[in-house]
Amino acid sequence: MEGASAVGLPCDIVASPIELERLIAAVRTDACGAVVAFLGVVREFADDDRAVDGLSYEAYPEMALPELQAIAAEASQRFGEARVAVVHRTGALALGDASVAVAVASKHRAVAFDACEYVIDELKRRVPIWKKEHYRDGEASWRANAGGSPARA
Amino acid sequence: MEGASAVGLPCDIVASPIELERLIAAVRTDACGAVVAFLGVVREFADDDRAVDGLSYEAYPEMALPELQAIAAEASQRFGEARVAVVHRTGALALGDASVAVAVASKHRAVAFDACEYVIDELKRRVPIWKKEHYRDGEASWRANAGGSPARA
Amino acid sequence: MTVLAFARIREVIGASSATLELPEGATAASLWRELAERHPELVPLESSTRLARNGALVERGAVLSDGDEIGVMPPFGGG
Amino acid sequence: MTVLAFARIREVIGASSATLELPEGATAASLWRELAERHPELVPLESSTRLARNGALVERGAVLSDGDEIGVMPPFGGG
Repeated sequence: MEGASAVGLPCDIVASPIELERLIAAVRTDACGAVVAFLGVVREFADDDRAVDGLSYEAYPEMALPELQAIAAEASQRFGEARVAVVHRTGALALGDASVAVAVASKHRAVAFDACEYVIDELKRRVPIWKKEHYRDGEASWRANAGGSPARA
Repeated sequence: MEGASAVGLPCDIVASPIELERLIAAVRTDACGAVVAFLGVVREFADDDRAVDGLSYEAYPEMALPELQAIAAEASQRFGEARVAVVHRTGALALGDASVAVAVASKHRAVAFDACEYVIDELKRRVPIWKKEHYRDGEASWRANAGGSPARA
Repeated sequence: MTVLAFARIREVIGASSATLELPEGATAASLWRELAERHPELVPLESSTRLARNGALVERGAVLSDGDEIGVMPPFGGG
Repeated sequence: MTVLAFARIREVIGASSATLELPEGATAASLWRELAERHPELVPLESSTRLARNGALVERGAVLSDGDEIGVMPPFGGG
Protein backbone atom coordinates (compact mmCIF):
# COMPACT_ATOMS: atom_id res chain seq x y z
CA MET A 1 0.00 0.00 0.00
CA GLU A 2 1.39 3.37 -0.94
CA GLY A 3 1.60 6.28 1.44
CA ALA A 4 1.71 4.14 4.55
CA SER A 5 3.98 6.54 6.41
CA ALA A 6 2.48 8.96 8.86
CA VAL A 7 3.72 11.97 6.87
CA GLY A 8 0.90 14.45 6.35
CA LEU A 9 -1.62 12.50 8.41
CA PRO A 10 -3.22 14.17 11.45
CA CYS A 11 -1.24 13.45 14.62
CA ASP A 12 -1.97 16.15 17.11
CA ILE A 13 -2.90 17.43 20.54
CA VAL A 14 -5.67 19.99 20.26
CA ALA A 15 -7.80 22.21 22.46
CA SER A 16 -10.87 22.12 20.22
CA PRO A 17 -13.49 19.40 19.61
CA ILE A 18 -12.33 16.34 17.71
CA GLU A 19 -13.87 15.60 14.32
CA LEU A 20 -13.63 11.87 13.70
CA GLU A 21 -14.93 12.16 10.14
CA ARG A 22 -11.97 14.34 9.25
CA LEU A 23 -9.53 11.74 10.58
CA ILE A 24 -11.27 8.95 8.71
CA ALA A 25 -11.22 10.95 5.48
CA ALA A 26 -7.51 11.65 5.95
CA VAL A 27 -6.42 8.03 6.30
CA ARG A 28 -8.51 6.60 3.46
CA THR A 29 -7.06 5.91 0.03
CA ASP A 30 -8.20 3.75 -2.87
CA ALA A 31 -5.71 1.12 -1.73
CA CYS A 32 -7.50 0.65 1.60
CA GLY A 33 -10.25 -1.90 2.01
CA ALA A 34 -10.69 -1.43 5.76
CA VAL A 35 -10.99 1.50 8.13
CA VAL A 36 -11.06 1.08 11.91
CA ALA A 37 -11.70 4.04 14.19
CA PHE A 38 -11.62 4.48 17.94
CA LEU A 39 -13.22 7.26 19.93
CA GLY A 40 -12.64 7.75 23.66
CA VAL A 41 -15.57 9.54 25.23
CA VAL A 42 -16.30 11.13 28.62
CA ARG A 43 -18.74 8.79 30.37
CA GLU A 44 -21.08 9.56 33.22
CA PHE A 45 -19.66 7.15 35.80
CA ALA A 46 -16.01 6.74 36.78
CA ASP A 47 -14.45 3.31 37.29
CA ASP A 48 -15.37 3.56 40.98
CA ASP A 49 -18.96 4.45 39.96
CA ARG A 50 -18.77 8.06 41.10
CA ALA A 51 -20.99 10.33 38.99
CA VAL A 52 -18.83 12.39 36.64
CA ASP A 53 -19.54 15.94 35.66
CA GLY A 54 -16.64 16.33 33.26
CA LEU A 55 -12.94 15.72 32.75
CA SER A 56 -9.97 17.98 32.28
CA TYR A 57 -6.86 16.91 30.45
CA GLU A 58 -3.46 18.52 30.40
CA ALA A 59 -0.41 17.56 28.36
CA TYR A 60 3.32 18.16 28.19
CA PRO A 61 3.04 18.98 24.50
CA GLU A 62 6.76 19.20 23.68
CA MET A 63 7.10 15.59 24.84
CA ALA A 64 3.61 14.27 24.11
CA LEU A 65 3.54 15.20 20.44
CA PRO A 66 6.80 13.43 19.45
CA GLU A 67 5.70 10.38 21.45
CA LEU A 68 2.34 10.36 19.69
CA GLN A 69 4.11 10.60 16.32
CA ALA A 70 6.41 7.74 17.29
CA ILE A 71 3.44 5.55 18.24
CA ALA A 72 1.66 6.36 14.97
CA ALA A 73 4.79 5.50 13.00
CA GLU A 74 5.20 2.22 14.87
CA ALA A 75 1.56 1.29 14.32
CA SER A 76 1.80 2.06 10.61
CA GLN A 77 4.41 -0.69 10.09
CA ARG A 78 4.12 -3.14 12.96
CA PHE A 79 1.20 -5.31 11.79
CA GLY A 80 1.44 -4.69 8.05
CA GLU A 81 1.15 -1.37 6.28
CA ALA A 82 -1.42 1.01 7.67
CA ARG A 83 -2.25 4.70 7.53
CA VAL A 84 -2.70 6.10 11.03
CA ALA A 85 -4.14 9.35 12.39
CA VAL A 86 -4.54 10.20 16.07
CA VAL A 87 -5.72 13.32 17.91
CA HIS A 88 -5.96 13.91 21.67
CA ARG A 89 -7.90 16.80 23.10
CA THR A 90 -6.89 18.79 26.20
CA GLY A 91 -8.74 21.26 28.43
CA ALA A 92 -12.19 20.94 29.94
CA LEU A 93 -14.44 18.23 28.49
CA ALA A 94 -18.12 17.61 29.19
CA LEU A 95 -20.07 14.34 29.27
CA GLY A 96 -20.09 12.81 25.80
CA ASP A 97 -17.15 14.82 24.51
CA ALA A 98 -14.44 12.85 22.73
CA SER A 99 -11.04 13.01 24.42
CA VAL A 100 -9.16 10.99 21.82
CA ALA A 101 -9.73 9.66 18.32
CA VAL A 102 -7.71 7.16 16.28
CA ALA A 103 -8.37 6.29 12.65
CA VAL A 104 -6.52 3.58 10.75
CA ALA A 105 -6.89 2.49 7.14
CA SER A 106 -5.29 -0.56 5.64
CA LYS A 107 -5.66 -3.03 2.82
CA HIS A 108 -7.05 -5.69 5.17
CA ARG A 109 -9.07 -5.40 8.36
CA ALA A 110 -6.87 -7.39 10.75
CA VAL A 111 -4.02 -4.92 10.27
CA ALA A 112 -6.34 -1.96 10.84
CA PHE A 113 -7.83 -3.44 14.03
CA ASP A 114 -4.41 -4.32 15.44
CA ALA A 115 -2.87 -0.94 14.59
CA CYS A 116 -5.81 1.01 16.03
CA GLU A 117 -5.75 -0.90 19.30
CA TYR A 118 -1.96 -0.54 19.48
CA VAL A 119 -2.18 3.24 19.16
CA ILE A 120 -4.67 3.71 21.99
CA ASP A 121 -2.93 1.17 24.25
CA GLU A 122 0.49 2.77 23.78
CA LEU A 123 -0.90 6.30 24.04
CA LYS A 124 -2.28 5.50 27.49
CA ARG A 125 1.02 3.99 28.57
CA ARG A 126 3.58 6.34 27.04
CA VAL A 127 2.18 9.79 26.26
CA PRO A 128 2.51 12.49 28.96
CA ILE A 129 -1.12 13.51 29.27
CA TRP A 130 -3.01 13.71 32.54
CA LYS A 131 -6.71 13.41 33.37
CA LYS A 132 -8.63 14.93 36.24
CA GLU A 133 -12.10 13.65 36.98
CA HIS A 134 -14.60 16.22 38.20
CA TYR A 135 -17.47 14.64 40.11
CA ARG A 136 -21.01 15.85 40.51
CA ASP A 137 -20.46 16.21 44.24
CA GLY A 138 -17.92 18.96 43.53
CA GLU A 139 -14.79 16.92 44.26
CA ALA A 140 -12.09 16.07 41.74
CA SER A 141 -9.15 13.72 41.42
CA TRP A 142 -6.29 12.93 39.08
CA ARG A 143 -6.64 9.45 37.56
CA ALA A 144 -3.76 7.40 36.25
CA ASN A 145 -3.96 4.72 33.56
CA ALA A 146 -3.21 1.12 34.39
CA GLY A 147 0.37 0.79 33.16
CA GLY A 148 0.79 4.56 33.10
CA SER A 149 3.31 4.39 35.89
CA PRO A 150 5.94 1.71 35.29
CA ALA A 151 9.18 1.56 37.25
CA ARG A 152 10.78 4.95 36.86
CA ALA A 153 13.41 5.48 34.22
CA MET B 1 -24.42 -0.43 31.03
CA GLU B 2 -28.06 0.14 30.26
CA GLY B 3 -29.59 -0.44 26.87
CA ALA B 4 -27.02 -2.98 25.80
CA SER B 5 -29.49 -4.99 23.75
CA ALA B 6 -29.71 -4.49 20.03
CA VAL B 7 -33.33 -3.30 20.23
CA GLY B 8 -33.74 -0.09 18.29
CA LEU B 9 -30.17 -0.03 17.03
CA PRO B 10 -29.53 -0.01 13.27
CA CYS B 11 -29.07 -3.54 11.93
CA ASP B 12 -29.87 -3.56 8.27
CA ILE B 13 -29.19 -4.42 4.66
CA VAL B 14 -29.63 -1.36 2.48
CA ALA B 15 -29.35 -0.28 -1.13
CA SER B 16 -28.26 3.29 -0.41
CA PRO B 17 -24.90 4.73 0.74
CA ILE B 18 -23.89 3.95 4.32
CA GLU B 19 -23.55 6.84 6.77
CA LEU B 20 -21.09 5.80 9.46
CA GLU B 21 -21.72 8.90 11.55
CA ARG B 22 -25.35 7.91 11.94
CA LEU B 23 -24.37 4.47 13.22
CA ILE B 24 -21.88 5.93 15.68
CA ALA B 25 -24.46 8.41 16.97
CA ALA B 26 -26.97 5.57 17.42
CA VAL B 27 -24.73 3.37 19.59
CA ARG B 28 -23.39 6.11 21.87
CA THR B 29 -24.85 6.76 25.31
CA ASP B 30 -23.49 8.59 28.35
CA ALA B 31 -22.57 5.21 29.84
CA CYS B 32 -20.12 4.50 27.01
CA GLY B 33 -16.47 5.51 27.25
CA ALA B 34 -15.36 3.84 24.03
CA VAL B 35 -16.62 3.65 20.46
CA VAL B 36 -15.03 1.40 17.84
CA ALA B 37 -16.14 1.54 14.23
CA PHE B 38 -15.30 -0.53 11.18
CA LEU B 39 -15.82 0.41 7.57
CA GLY B 40 -15.31 -2.01 4.69
CA VAL B 41 -14.47 -0.12 1.52
CA VAL B 42 -14.15 -1.00 -2.17
CA ARG B 43 -10.41 -0.94 -2.94
CA GLU B 44 -8.72 -0.54 -6.27
CA PHE B 45 -6.89 -3.87 -6.36
CA ALA B 46 -8.32 -7.31 -5.68
CA ASP B 47 -6.47 -9.88 -3.58
CA ASP B 48 -4.94 -11.23 -6.79
CA ASP B 49 -3.87 -7.66 -7.72
CA ARG B 50 -6.35 -7.28 -10.58
CA ALA B 51 -7.47 -3.67 -11.02
CA VAL B 52 -11.02 -3.30 -9.75
CA ASP B 53 -13.62 -1.06 -11.30
CA GLY B 54 -16.34 -1.73 -8.73
CA LEU B 55 -18.17 -4.42 -6.82
CA SER B 56 -21.71 -5.65 -6.79
CA TYR B 57 -23.29 -7.28 -3.77
CA GLU B 58 -26.46 -9.31 -3.57
CA ALA B 59 -28.14 -10.73 -0.47
CA TYR B 60 -30.77 -13.25 0.53
CA PRO B 61 -32.44 -10.66 2.73
CA GLU B 62 -35.01 -12.92 4.45
CA MET B 63 -32.11 -14.99 5.76
CA ALA B 64 -29.37 -12.37 5.92
CA LEU B 65 -31.22 -9.92 8.13
CA PRO B 66 -32.05 -12.36 10.95
CA GLU B 67 -28.49 -13.68 10.83
CA LEU B 68 -27.12 -10.13 11.07
CA GLN B 69 -29.41 -9.47 14.03
CA ALA B 70 -28.26 -12.68 15.71
CA ILE B 71 -24.62 -11.69 15.27
CA ALA B 72 -25.27 -8.22 16.68
CA ALA B 73 -27.06 -9.72 19.68
CA GLU B 74 -24.21 -12.16 20.29
CA ALA B 75 -21.61 -9.40 20.05
CA SER B 76 -23.55 -7.21 22.48
CA GLN B 77 -23.12 -9.77 25.29
CA ARG B 78 -20.18 -11.97 24.45
CA PHE B 79 -17.27 -9.81 25.61
CA GLY B 80 -19.08 -7.66 28.14
CA GLU B 81 -21.99 -5.35 27.48
CA ALA B 82 -21.87 -3.44 24.23
CA ARG B 83 -24.22 -1.56 21.94
CA VAL B 84 -23.88 -2.76 18.35
CA ALA B 85 -25.04 -1.42 14.99
CA VAL B 86 -24.26 -2.93 11.61
CA VAL B 87 -25.32 -2.12 8.06
CA HIS B 88 -24.41 -3.89 4.83
CA ARG B 89 -25.01 -2.32 1.44
CA THR B 90 -26.08 -4.21 -1.68
CA GLY B 91 -26.15 -3.29 -5.35
CA ALA B 92 -23.43 -1.69 -7.46
CA LEU B 93 -20.57 -0.04 -5.54
CA ALA B 94 -17.78 2.13 -6.91
CA LEU B 95 -14.17 2.51 -5.74
CA GLY B 96 -14.15 4.01 -2.26
CA ASP B 97 -17.77 3.17 -1.48
CA ALA B 98 -18.41 1.52 1.87
CA SER B 99 -19.94 -1.95 1.62
CA VAL B 100 -20.35 -2.52 5.34
CA ALA B 101 -20.14 -0.51 8.55
CA VAL B 102 -20.09 -1.67 12.16
CA ALA B 103 -20.25 0.63 15.19
CA VAL B 104 -19.89 -0.54 18.77
CA ALA B 105 -20.02 1.45 21.99
CA SER B 106 -19.14 0.12 25.38
CA LYS B 107 -17.97 1.24 28.79
CA HIS B 108 -14.42 0.06 28.10
CA ARG B 109 -12.46 -0.15 24.90
CA ALA B 110 -11.43 -3.82 24.96
CA VAL B 111 -15.07 -4.90 24.82
CA ALA B 112 -15.78 -2.52 21.95
CA PHE B 113 -12.78 -3.70 19.90
CA ASP B 114 -13.61 -7.37 20.46
CA ALA B 115 -17.30 -6.95 19.68
CA CYS B 116 -16.62 -4.93 16.52
CA GLU B 117 -14.15 -7.48 15.17
CA TYR B 118 -16.54 -10.32 16.07
CA VAL B 119 -19.35 -8.75 14.06
CA ILE B 120 -17.36 -8.35 10.87
CA ASP B 121 -15.70 -11.78 11.19
CA GLU B 122 -19.02 -13.56 11.74
CA LEU B 123 -20.79 -11.51 9.06
CA LYS B 124 -18.25 -12.71 6.49
CA ARG B 125 -18.66 -16.30 7.63
CA ARG B 126 -22.40 -16.59 8.25
CA VAL B 127 -24.45 -13.98 6.41
CA PRO B 128 -25.79 -14.91 2.95
CA ILE B 129 -24.39 -12.02 0.94
CA TRP B 130 -22.39 -12.40 -2.25
CA LYS B 131 -19.79 -10.22 -3.91
CA LYS B 132 -18.90 -9.92 -7.57
CA GLU B 133 -15.71 -8.14 -8.51
CA HIS B 134 -15.82 -6.14 -11.72
CA TYR B 135 -12.38 -5.58 -13.21
CA ARG B 136 -11.11 -2.75 -15.34
CA ASP B 137 -10.48 -5.20 -18.18
CA GLY B 138 -14.25 -5.80 -18.36
CA GLU B 139 -14.24 -9.24 -16.73
CA ALA B 140 -15.97 -10.09 -13.48
CA SER B 141 -16.00 -12.89 -10.92
CA TRP B 142 -17.81 -13.97 -7.78
CA ARG B 143 -15.49 -13.95 -4.76
CA ALA B 144 -16.00 -16.02 -1.64
CA ASN B 145 -14.75 -15.17 1.82
CA ALA B 146 -12.21 -17.38 3.51
CA GLY B 147 -14.39 -19.47 5.81
CA GLY B 148 -17.48 -18.52 3.81
CA SER B 149 -17.91 -22.11 2.66
CA PRO B 150 -17.55 -24.58 5.53
CA ALA B 151 -18.68 -28.19 5.23
CA ARG B 152 -22.29 -28.05 4.14
CA ALA B 153 -25.00 -28.36 6.75
CA MET C 1 -41.78 -25.43 -4.00
CA THR C 2 -39.88 -22.24 -4.68
CA VAL C 3 -36.17 -22.27 -5.41
CA LEU C 4 -34.20 -19.05 -4.80
CA ALA C 5 -30.86 -18.94 -6.57
CA PHE C 6 -28.07 -16.53 -5.75
CA ALA C 7 -24.89 -15.13 -7.27
CA ARG C 8 -23.13 -17.62 -9.55
CA ILE C 9 -25.91 -20.18 -9.15
CA ARG C 10 -28.47 -17.57 -10.15
CA GLU C 11 -26.40 -16.84 -13.25
CA VAL C 12 -26.10 -20.53 -14.19
CA ILE C 13 -29.83 -21.13 -13.75
CA GLY C 14 -30.65 -17.87 -15.48
CA ALA C 15 -33.25 -16.81 -12.93
CA SER C 16 -33.31 -15.71 -9.33
CA SER C 17 -36.31 -17.90 -8.54
CA ALA C 18 -37.98 -20.94 -10.01
CA THR C 19 -40.86 -23.21 -9.13
CA LEU C 20 -40.10 -26.94 -8.92
CA GLU C 21 -42.58 -29.80 -8.62
CA LEU C 22 -40.96 -32.66 -6.74
CA PRO C 23 -42.55 -35.98 -5.71
CA GLU C 24 -43.81 -36.50 -2.17
CA GLY C 25 -40.90 -37.28 0.16
CA ALA C 26 -38.31 -35.44 -1.92
CA THR C 27 -35.22 -34.37 0.03
CA ALA C 28 -32.90 -31.39 -0.30
CA ALA C 29 -30.53 -33.78 -2.08
CA SER C 30 -33.21 -34.68 -4.64
CA LEU C 31 -33.86 -31.02 -5.26
CA TRP C 32 -30.17 -30.46 -5.94
CA ARG C 33 -30.02 -33.47 -8.29
CA GLU C 34 -33.03 -32.14 -10.18
CA LEU C 35 -31.37 -28.73 -10.57
CA ALA C 36 -28.03 -30.27 -11.60
CA GLU C 37 -29.71 -32.40 -14.22
CA ARG C 38 -31.27 -29.33 -15.79
CA HIS C 39 -28.07 -27.29 -15.43
CA PRO C 40 -24.98 -29.52 -15.63
CA GLU C 41 -22.74 -26.51 -14.90
CA LEU C 42 -23.94 -26.84 -11.30
CA VAL C 43 -22.33 -30.26 -10.80
CA PRO C 44 -18.84 -29.03 -9.87
CA LEU C 45 -20.40 -26.53 -7.46
CA GLU C 46 -22.10 -29.16 -5.33
CA SER C 47 -19.55 -29.43 -2.54
CA SER C 48 -19.45 -25.67 -1.96
CA THR C 49 -23.19 -25.07 -2.21
CA ARG C 50 -25.40 -24.82 0.84
CA LEU C 51 -29.16 -25.12 0.94
CA ALA C 52 -31.54 -23.24 3.21
CA ARG C 53 -35.16 -24.06 3.86
CA ASN C 54 -37.32 -21.08 4.74
CA GLY C 55 -34.25 -19.14 5.81
CA ALA C 56 -32.42 -21.82 7.83
CA LEU C 57 -29.62 -24.11 6.63
CA VAL C 58 -30.76 -27.68 5.96
CA GLU C 59 -28.93 -30.97 5.57
CA ARG C 60 -29.19 -32.80 2.29
CA GLY C 61 -31.27 -35.53 3.88
CA ALA C 62 -34.05 -33.21 5.01
CA VAL C 63 -37.46 -34.02 3.54
CA LEU C 64 -39.03 -30.99 1.88
CA SER C 65 -42.63 -29.83 1.89
CA ASP C 66 -44.66 -28.37 -0.91
CA GLY C 67 -44.69 -24.78 0.32
CA ASP C 68 -40.98 -24.62 1.21
CA GLU C 69 -38.75 -21.86 -0.05
CA ILE C 70 -35.33 -23.34 -0.77
CA GLY C 71 -32.31 -21.04 -1.03
CA VAL C 72 -29.46 -22.39 -3.14
CA MET C 73 -26.37 -20.59 -1.95
CA PRO C 74 -22.77 -20.53 -3.13
CA PRO C 75 -20.04 -19.53 -0.63
CA PHE C 76 -20.71 -16.20 1.02
CA GLY C 77 -18.77 -13.06 0.08
CA GLY C 78 -20.20 -10.29 2.24
CA GLY C 79 -18.12 -7.73 4.07
CA MET D 1 17.26 25.15 35.08
CA THR D 2 13.56 25.14 34.34
CA VAL D 3 11.21 22.76 36.12
CA LEU D 4 7.90 21.95 34.43
CA ALA D 5 5.32 20.49 36.78
CA PHE D 6 2.18 18.66 35.68
CA ALA D 7 -1.19 17.60 37.07
CA ARG D 8 -1.07 16.79 40.78
CA ILE D 9 2.56 17.83 41.07
CA ARG D 10 1.74 21.18 39.48
CA GLU D 11 -1.01 21.65 42.04
CA VAL D 12 1.28 20.76 44.96
CA ILE D 13 4.00 23.12 43.76
CA GLY D 14 1.44 25.77 42.94
CA ALA D 15 2.98 26.63 39.57
CA SER D 16 3.36 24.98 36.19
CA SER D 17 6.98 26.07 35.90
CA ALA D 18 9.74 27.20 38.22
CA THR D 19 13.39 28.14 37.93
CA LEU D 20 15.81 26.23 40.16
CA GLU D 21 19.48 27.01 40.79
CA LEU D 22 21.31 23.77 41.55
CA PRO D 23 25.05 23.32 42.20
CA GLU D 24 27.34 22.06 39.41
CA GLY D 25 27.04 18.27 39.08
CA ALA D 26 23.50 18.11 40.43
CA THR D 27 21.57 15.03 39.32
CA ALA D 28 17.90 14.43 38.60
CA ALA D 29 17.76 12.90 42.08
CA SER D 30 19.12 16.09 43.67
CA LEU D 31 16.53 18.13 41.81
CA TRP D 32 13.78 15.90 43.17
CA ARG D 33 15.20 16.18 46.73
CA GLU D 34 15.28 19.95 46.41
CA LEU D 35 11.63 20.02 45.28
CA ALA D 36 10.55 17.60 48.01
CA GLU D 37 12.26 19.69 50.68
CA ARG D 38 10.32 22.74 49.60
CA HIS D 39 7.08 20.77 49.17
CA PRO D 40 6.92 17.83 51.60
CA GLU D 41 3.63 16.69 50.06
CA LEU D 42 5.72 15.44 47.15
CA VAL D 43 7.57 12.85 49.26
CA PRO D 44 4.95 10.06 48.98
CA LEU D 45 4.76 10.67 45.22
CA GLU D 46 8.43 9.88 44.60
CA SER D 47 8.09 6.27 43.49
CA SER D 48 5.38 7.07 40.93
CA THR D 49 6.98 10.23 39.54
CA ARG D 50 9.07 10.21 36.39
CA LEU D 51 11.45 12.90 35.24
CA ALA D 52 12.14 14.01 31.70
CA ARG D 53 15.07 16.11 30.52
CA ASN D 54 14.32 18.16 27.43
CA GLY D 55 11.46 15.88 26.51
CA ALA D 56 13.11 12.48 27.14
CA LEU D 57 12.83 10.30 30.24
CA VAL D 58 15.96 10.42 32.45
CA GLU D 59 17.24 8.22 35.24
CA ARG D 60 17.68 9.71 38.66
CA GLY D 61 21.47 9.47 38.40
CA ALA D 62 21.68 11.68 35.30
CA VAL D 63 23.77 14.83 35.76
CA LEU D 64 21.82 17.91 34.74
CA SER D 65 23.00 21.01 32.91
CA ASP D 66 22.12 24.60 33.51
CA GLY D 67 19.86 25.09 30.51
CA ASP D 68 17.94 21.83 30.95
CA GLU D 69 14.16 21.76 31.00
CA ILE D 70 13.08 19.13 33.53
CA GLY D 71 9.56 17.72 33.37
CA VAL D 72 8.25 16.35 36.66
CA MET D 73 5.54 13.88 35.73
CA PRO D 74 3.03 11.87 37.75
CA PRO D 75 1.54 8.71 36.18
CA PHE D 76 -0.06 9.34 32.80
CA GLY D 77 -3.81 9.43 32.35
CA GLY D 78 -4.36 10.18 28.68
CA GLY D 79 -6.87 8.40 26.50
